[in-house]
Amino acid sequence: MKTIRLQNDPIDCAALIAATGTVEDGAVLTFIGTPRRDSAGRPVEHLFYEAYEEMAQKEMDKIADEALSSWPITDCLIIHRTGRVDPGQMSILIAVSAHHRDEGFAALRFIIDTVKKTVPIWKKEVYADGSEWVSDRV
Amino acid sequence: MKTIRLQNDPIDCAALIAATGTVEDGAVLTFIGTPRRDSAGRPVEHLFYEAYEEMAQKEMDKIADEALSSWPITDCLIIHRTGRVDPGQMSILIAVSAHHRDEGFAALRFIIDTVKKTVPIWKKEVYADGSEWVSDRV
Amino acid sequence: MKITIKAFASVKDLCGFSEREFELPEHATADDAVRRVERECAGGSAGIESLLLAVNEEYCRGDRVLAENDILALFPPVSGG
Amino acid sequence: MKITIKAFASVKDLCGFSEREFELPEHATADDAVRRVERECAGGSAGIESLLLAVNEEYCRGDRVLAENDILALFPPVSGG
Repeated sequence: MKTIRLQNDPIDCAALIAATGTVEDGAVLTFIGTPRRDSAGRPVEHLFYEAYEEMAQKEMDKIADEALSSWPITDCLIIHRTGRVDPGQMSILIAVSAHHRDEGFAALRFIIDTVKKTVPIWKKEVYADGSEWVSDRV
Repeated sequence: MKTIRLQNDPIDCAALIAATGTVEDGAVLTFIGTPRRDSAGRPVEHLFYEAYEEMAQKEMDKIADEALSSWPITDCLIIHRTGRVDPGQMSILIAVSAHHRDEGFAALRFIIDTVKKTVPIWKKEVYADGSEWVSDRV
Repeated sequence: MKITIKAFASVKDLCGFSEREFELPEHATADDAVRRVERECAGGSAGIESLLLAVNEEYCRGDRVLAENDILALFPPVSGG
Repeated sequence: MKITIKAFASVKDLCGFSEREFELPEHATADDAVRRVERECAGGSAGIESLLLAVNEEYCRGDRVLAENDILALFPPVSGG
């Protein structure tokens, strides 16, 4: 089972996690990305995420399929915000459910690392006096 | 910062995650444990968690302190249910927040592994026709 | 000397108490206390094999020497999470 | 032949368009298209250096031969998450 989505609206973490295979499985692991409040000392007012939507959706689908076929996980969720995201809000939520946590950790790690490498989404930091595309990855 | 708690009431995952260092940090990683619906083919009606409460609280505190001093994480949350827990409910929620996800993954992994080894809490599976203490760990 | 023994989970079921006071000789160890519980409450040693021990809420080994008013906890391997 | 070029993020800012049609010779490659965009829109090659390419929503290399109606996307290294 998988749920893959780009959305403009805030991420409803509780509902999504509750829907992630909690009944069948022993462990749900999640990664939540949140914009930082400052960038090298410069206060960030908000972020703006631009996506190549059709391709981003396809790439996230591929990542989920690869995770589901590489580890015995039963559920995989990837939700990424687009548009304006304020500090304190979530920019991305990834969740996997697995009977055993080893597999859950490995799959979650693969998913977030690969999302940050291949999914065509770009982040712009907006400051009081300008804005800048973020290029160097954590 | 840390929040360590044993509680009888259901875990409000959304509120807890929202309170976990989301404003300052780049990544929040969570582990959610959920009782399985069956145990070697035998349907589990619910679980019952017994804790040596004073000592469990101390051991969870120690684990959080060790995680906070071993990795540059800024927040650490460990909430464990006691008493009756139904399938589909969370038995444990662990969350850490970190500027960088490597550190978050390592700390989260350490915490869940150590909780399962050292915190004096025991799980009893209750079936339609009896119950059994769970001893072998996943 | 007087000590309190607490028992949890399957060990509690086996011993038939969750908390009880025992009178032990000076310098008795945790192992001495366990043997006493096995003899008096658990009908022999079977069943308390992979027992874990804690004194005053800290893990300890069987050779730990007990003191007046210590709280000794006996429990099986933990299974939380 | 006619192809559509899409540009994203900093590359879009540099090129001044998010989507535009271009007329290219048969057998033109993705690299040929990039050089055309650099010349016409970006005032030279500086700035589109670590460019990523995709044709019809799949990553490709610069030597990819384009076909009529292809959609070529030009964008900087991704920074989502």
